Amino acid sequence: MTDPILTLSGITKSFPGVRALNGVSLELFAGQVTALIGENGAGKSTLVKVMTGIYQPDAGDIHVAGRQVHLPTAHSASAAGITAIHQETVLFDELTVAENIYLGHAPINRFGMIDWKTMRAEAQETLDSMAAGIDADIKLKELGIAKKHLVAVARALSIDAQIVIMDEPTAALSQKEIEDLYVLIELLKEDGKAILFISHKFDEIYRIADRYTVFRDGEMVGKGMIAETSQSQIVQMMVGRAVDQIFPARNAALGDVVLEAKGLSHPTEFDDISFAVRKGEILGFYGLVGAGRSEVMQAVFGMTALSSGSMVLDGQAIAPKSAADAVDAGIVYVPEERGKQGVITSQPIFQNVSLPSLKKTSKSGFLRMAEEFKLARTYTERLDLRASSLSQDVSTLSGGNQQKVVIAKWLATLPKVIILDEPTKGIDIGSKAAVHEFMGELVSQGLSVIMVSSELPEVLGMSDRIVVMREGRLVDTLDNKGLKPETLVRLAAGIAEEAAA
Amino acid sequence: MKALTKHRELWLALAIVVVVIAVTLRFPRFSQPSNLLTIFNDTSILMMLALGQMVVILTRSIDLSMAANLALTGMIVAMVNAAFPGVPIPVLIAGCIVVGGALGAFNGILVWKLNIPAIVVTLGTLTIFRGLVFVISGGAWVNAAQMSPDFIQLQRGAFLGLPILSWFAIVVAALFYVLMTRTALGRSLYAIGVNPTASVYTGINVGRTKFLAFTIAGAVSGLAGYLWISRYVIASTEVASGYELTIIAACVIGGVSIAGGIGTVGGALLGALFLGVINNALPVINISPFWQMAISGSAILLAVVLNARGERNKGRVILKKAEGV
Amino acid sequence: MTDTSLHRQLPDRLDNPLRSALLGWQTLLVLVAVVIFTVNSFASPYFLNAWSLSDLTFNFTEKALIALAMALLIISGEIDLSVAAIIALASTLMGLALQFGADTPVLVLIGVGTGIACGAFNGFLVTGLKLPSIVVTIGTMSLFRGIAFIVLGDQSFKGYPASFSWFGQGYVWWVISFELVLFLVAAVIFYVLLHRTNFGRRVFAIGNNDVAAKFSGVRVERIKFILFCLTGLMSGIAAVLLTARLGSTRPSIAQGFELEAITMVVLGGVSILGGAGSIIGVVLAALIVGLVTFGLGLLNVPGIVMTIFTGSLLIVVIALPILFKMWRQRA
Amino acid sequence: QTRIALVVKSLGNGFFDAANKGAQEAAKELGVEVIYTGPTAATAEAQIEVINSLIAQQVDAIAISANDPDALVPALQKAMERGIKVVSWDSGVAEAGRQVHLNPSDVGLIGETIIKLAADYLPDGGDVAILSAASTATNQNAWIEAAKAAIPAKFPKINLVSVVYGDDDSVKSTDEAKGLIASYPDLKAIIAPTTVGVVAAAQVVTDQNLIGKINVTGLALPSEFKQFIDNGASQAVALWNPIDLGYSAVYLANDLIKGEEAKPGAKLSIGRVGEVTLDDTNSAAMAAPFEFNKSNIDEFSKIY
Ligand SMILES: Nc1ncnc2c1ncn2[C@@H]1O[C@H](COP(=O)(O)OP(=O)(O)OP(=O)(O)O)[C@@H](O)[C@H]1O
Ligand SMILES: Nc1ncnc2c1ncn2[C@@H]1O[C@H](COP(=O)(O)OP(=O)(O)OP(=O)(O)O)[C@@H](O)[C@H]1O
Ligand SMILES: [Mg+2]
Ligand SMILES: [Mg+2]
Repeated sequence: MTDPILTLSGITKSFPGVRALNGVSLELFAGQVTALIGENGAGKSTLVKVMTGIYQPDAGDIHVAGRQVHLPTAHSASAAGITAIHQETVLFDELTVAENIYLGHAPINRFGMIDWKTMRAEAQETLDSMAAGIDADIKLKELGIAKKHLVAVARALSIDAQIVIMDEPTAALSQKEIEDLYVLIELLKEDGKAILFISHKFDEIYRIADRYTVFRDGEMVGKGMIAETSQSQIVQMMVGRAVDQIFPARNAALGDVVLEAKGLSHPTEFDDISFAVRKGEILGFYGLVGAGRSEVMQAVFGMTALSSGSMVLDGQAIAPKSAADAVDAGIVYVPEERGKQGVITSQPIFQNVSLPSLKKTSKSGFLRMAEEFKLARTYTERLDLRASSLSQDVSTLSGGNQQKVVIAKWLATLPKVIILDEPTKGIDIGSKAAVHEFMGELVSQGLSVIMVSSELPEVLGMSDRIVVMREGRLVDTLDNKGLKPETLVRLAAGIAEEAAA
Repeated sequence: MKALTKHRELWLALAIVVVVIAVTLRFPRFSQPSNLLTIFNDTSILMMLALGQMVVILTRSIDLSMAANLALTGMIVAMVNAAFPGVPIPVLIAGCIVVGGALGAFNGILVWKLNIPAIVVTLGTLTIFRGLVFVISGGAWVNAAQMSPDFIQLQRGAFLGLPILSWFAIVVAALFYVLMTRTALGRSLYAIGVNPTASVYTGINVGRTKFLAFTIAGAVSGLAGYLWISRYVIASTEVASGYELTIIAACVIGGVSIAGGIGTVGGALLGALFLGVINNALPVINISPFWQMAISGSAILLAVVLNARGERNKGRVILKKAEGV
Repeated sequence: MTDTSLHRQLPDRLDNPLRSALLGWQTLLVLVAVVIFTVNSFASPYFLNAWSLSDLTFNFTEKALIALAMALLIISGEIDLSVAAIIALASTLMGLALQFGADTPVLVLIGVGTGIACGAFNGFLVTGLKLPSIVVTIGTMSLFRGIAFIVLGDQSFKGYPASFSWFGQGYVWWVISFELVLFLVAAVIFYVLLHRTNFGRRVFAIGNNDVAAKFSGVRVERIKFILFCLTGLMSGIAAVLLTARLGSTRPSIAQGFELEAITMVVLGGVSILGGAGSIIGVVLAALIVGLVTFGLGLLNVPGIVMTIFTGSLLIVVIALPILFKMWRQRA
Repeated sequence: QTRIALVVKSLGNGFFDAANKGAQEAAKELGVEVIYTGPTAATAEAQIEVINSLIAQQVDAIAISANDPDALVPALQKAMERGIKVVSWDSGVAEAGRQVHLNPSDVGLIGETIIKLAADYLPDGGDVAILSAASTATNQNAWIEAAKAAIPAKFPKINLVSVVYGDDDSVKSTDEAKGLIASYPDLKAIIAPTTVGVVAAAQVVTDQNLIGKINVTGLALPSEFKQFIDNGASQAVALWNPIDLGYSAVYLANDLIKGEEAKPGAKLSIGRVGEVTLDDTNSAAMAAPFEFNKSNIDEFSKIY
């Protein structure tokens, strides 16, 4: 067997409050695809950032082709022959597609000036070779999310690297685009490149990967050849216990319809979305990332203006024009982008919790800190928040605990409907179970929960009914009784039943 | 609306033409080539400064100290010229660029290494630089009689029918055009304004690039220092006082987004030219000069409103029918 | 199932709030103020004199009044560069009213009303049209002062009644001027508003993260609009005081006040990026600026040289903690 | 020791530096201390801060050239209340804000002189325009009024087409001068009764190759203006002697400190310059403006 072209050993990386990577190792081989597998928050993306010079590891060595390298900057990583398609699209809206592909390594003419003509031509060539159907001359902001991902792929290809990392490259792509990507990956393999492929989709992994490495909670827990390992073995490694025990059993006692939405539409993001949620019900929203579920929820929450559609809450028509209106009406929203939209970092926990409830804790507009602390303590302790004090800055909390602060904030407003957008994204397994258990508690107390999730087990394990969305449209609403995961995946990805069968 | 955003420069140019025509209707001499060239020449310094400011604004920063830098460099060069009339003018100009660049680099270092917001840094250096003008000159003015004839005359000479001052603007504009469109540095300036995080992923050193932007703005201010002093033949503490905001106004009118990442050389030039035309037109058509300030204020507001309309985020565009690609 | 008594009791806070306040910015400012005061007392025999100290306050009260409101605005993540122009316009309109025979209460009403109206205009452009405040207020800065120039042309208004002049020249008791009393009262009001009310708490939230604040049900636009009006109001009040103190109006009045007010705010420890700051800091910074300029004035140091001190003070005071932290990290 | 503050519109101005020369000369003669001070920017607010610090220093007298006739009144009244004598000179303060005002020259005489400077070189008459300082500048406005009054009777061929304001700012003055030239093709002379404006106008005429076509004249400092007499952009300009002005202002202030009473008709000594008589607004005129042309500019440009 050949030697690995890239070897990582003993890599450790900590963030305040989290050890994201703990002495992990990884090997990549020329002409082979290695899948990196692990739950959300296992440390996969962090490792990618270490390999591409964005983060500096606290400890550990990186060897490329047998030689030790240091990667202090993103530049040094490309110089060492490593390139990556990152999980978040890190591109430039205001620049053209061609430039997005070549920024930082643009072709240069005799005078040391950027050679736009060559750049455009080569960019177009790369895009065409991927059958992307994108004009290299337009500005990136004119593309949709899927096409932006293709541009990111093209950028990685334009760097003539020996090691190509793909962090969930297919998450936002349609089936057709995914097929094209597979072809590309085959070509790269033939070229002798080493590929690191990160994905949560097992069908994909089994289709294109040669090897695998599994991470759990920042540690390397297993590796081997895909052909020699069964899916259930890998899942066992990933989760560390049997999967089907995670979700709390609950006997649903559904009441009347609390919130009913009819024909919600938006000019560019979603169209004709109708659903209803009952007292004591968990309504799941499933779809591929980018299906527009978050946009719909933000419209229900008053953050996005609707072009048409109506909503009825407890028999009364509502039309929230702002989040404040929605909160007053009794609808609250736990956003997906926790850092940006959920918590106010650099403010203490208690102030985060009391913010929407200030009217209750204050006296004729004047703050009463004692009341705020009381309110914050009541709800954070119910959620078993782990912190040193209520005055701790939320930015120093771990992701799961930040999520708890956001949920506590909303529970304190005594809402009727709580919308949870990817509630367990980036949360460790322990907290995840706690959040799930807590959701069960919420509905048993008579709340209605809408849960947006891209994780199949979570959707299937928690929901009473499931709404499936694809490309901004509602595909179907299903009762969660004996639903097969494949059914949901097909609906979400738009694969016809008979074609797959 | 879409066309407007695509061809922002075109529309601005059109606005300038409309103003010129309107003035010409009341006062035919206004649009004579000689007068138009005069306006261009009068606006040359502002154009150069606007370009320097644009580079900084592109990186999501702002330089409030440009006018003070200009005054300080101008005073230094005037005093050197008065004391040593023998020093050749090109040497003086090179000196101005170096001194101005060094002052700009000082801003840049504070922004880069200490991570102090640009507006705070330059608010501080604005007062420091201007105070230094007074300190080094002891408050005395350097007047025409103390300056050497070459010092005064250089920019007034003509080449191909254009005053040398205009040529300075043209050359600087050309250099900026090349910098912004043809060099890695220029593209990095845009990139870190559009998306600083993505820039890090792309291997751009954000802090260092900002530092260079401030240095460039400083160098331009230094050059403008010499040109200003030799144009108005007086160097005093109050030179170009308050001008920093005019420079920013020119950029804003020219479509440079204060949020960074958007702006072109052509836009900045036209923004400056627009202010120049207004300033020249008002006295000519006998509108009381007291109207001038309100008019340029309204122009700035109009420009931001129009630019913002164009920049308005289209959202993510999930629906296929709306994607439009 | 879950017994609440099993939960760990979260303490309100770990450290003593008094201790953290003592280590904060305000202590640094108090120290600076004391040093300057001491130096001044030794440097000039005329400094320690009730009337001198009273005159000193006139150097900063008007700007400091604006700085109080500006502090809230900057904490919320916005800025207003048009405050000096608002003074010019308010003063001009007061002068105009005077020509039509308005008496003192009407004059004050017009000055304050103009301020609020200008602030509301800024607020509308920023929150209603979603424009960046720095650009909007650079524009309105020219617009407001421009209107003052159009109205006033080449005249100046004068002949304000004595009852009006009292606002800028009168003393409430002994050497305590009306301007100083007004400033102290305003400082207390702004302190309570920012640090002791729901409104202030929301201002901080907006400044730290206006998206998250909006997602938390804070009416971000409305609060920012109010803050612009408040800044306009304080500029209107400053216009009344300044006009009364000068006893006349010219369109070029109050030139450069905006940068001085912002300097006080930033020197007072308010983060220009929003989200942090205190009124006590701003009051101390105003005092420091006043002490520096007056102290140097007593030594007949030209005003422009004083600005070197304030400019350096601004950078040094902000850079010091950063340098200290870097140095500690290295060690 | 007696201390007299000489407060000027703004520091760094050659004219005021010359006045300070005279003031120091008077200080030596009288055995007093003269504090030379002023703001950097020529604004009333800045001057008030200077006045406040002088009040705190308990100087004996303030001799001030004002940036604004009205805005300084309250501050100067406060000074007078604290027993400080106040004299205004060059650019005056409203009567309530000072005890004596010293005009550099007689208003009527200056108004007539600036028109005469233009008319002398326009035997056939023609269009002239005035480029003034700030629109609020008291002295300039008074001279312009006097000039207008003098034209019909004494210079019937002169046609004053426009008065514009350059605010004593080089850039604004330059723009205004250009505006005049563009608007009035037949313009024969620009009269700038301000030292900043006159330089700007002469520079514009030089730059636009209009030497010989447009004559720039007005009030100018010889040292700053010499080159424009030399190159022909201007035939002649005039000015009073700022050295004498500063000298006289200090003398007047000292007279008041000594106990002389400022009332209409009072005769006060101004040292070697002579003696002035106060009119019914307690103002006095120092001397007639002095004309500089090719024959004497060299000599005077070395002095101030
Ligand atoms: N910049 C950061 N600051 C603090 N914590 C971080 C940071 N980046 C990542 N983490 C934490 O490190 C852990 C690993 O995150 P990482 O993004 O590597 O997970 P992942 O395996 O890529 O998950 P996913 O499948 O959801 O993409 C998580 O707990 C995350 O919250
Ligand atoms: N057009 C886009 N440009 C850049 N990033 C995008 C775009 N669309 C989505 N993203 C990012 O991709 C990630 C996943 O998208 P997100 O989950 O928000 O999609 P969505 O429309 O809410 O769909 P869903 O919630 O159904 O997955 C997010 O981090 C989001 O910021
Ligand atoms: Mg990841
Ligand atoms: Mg989502």
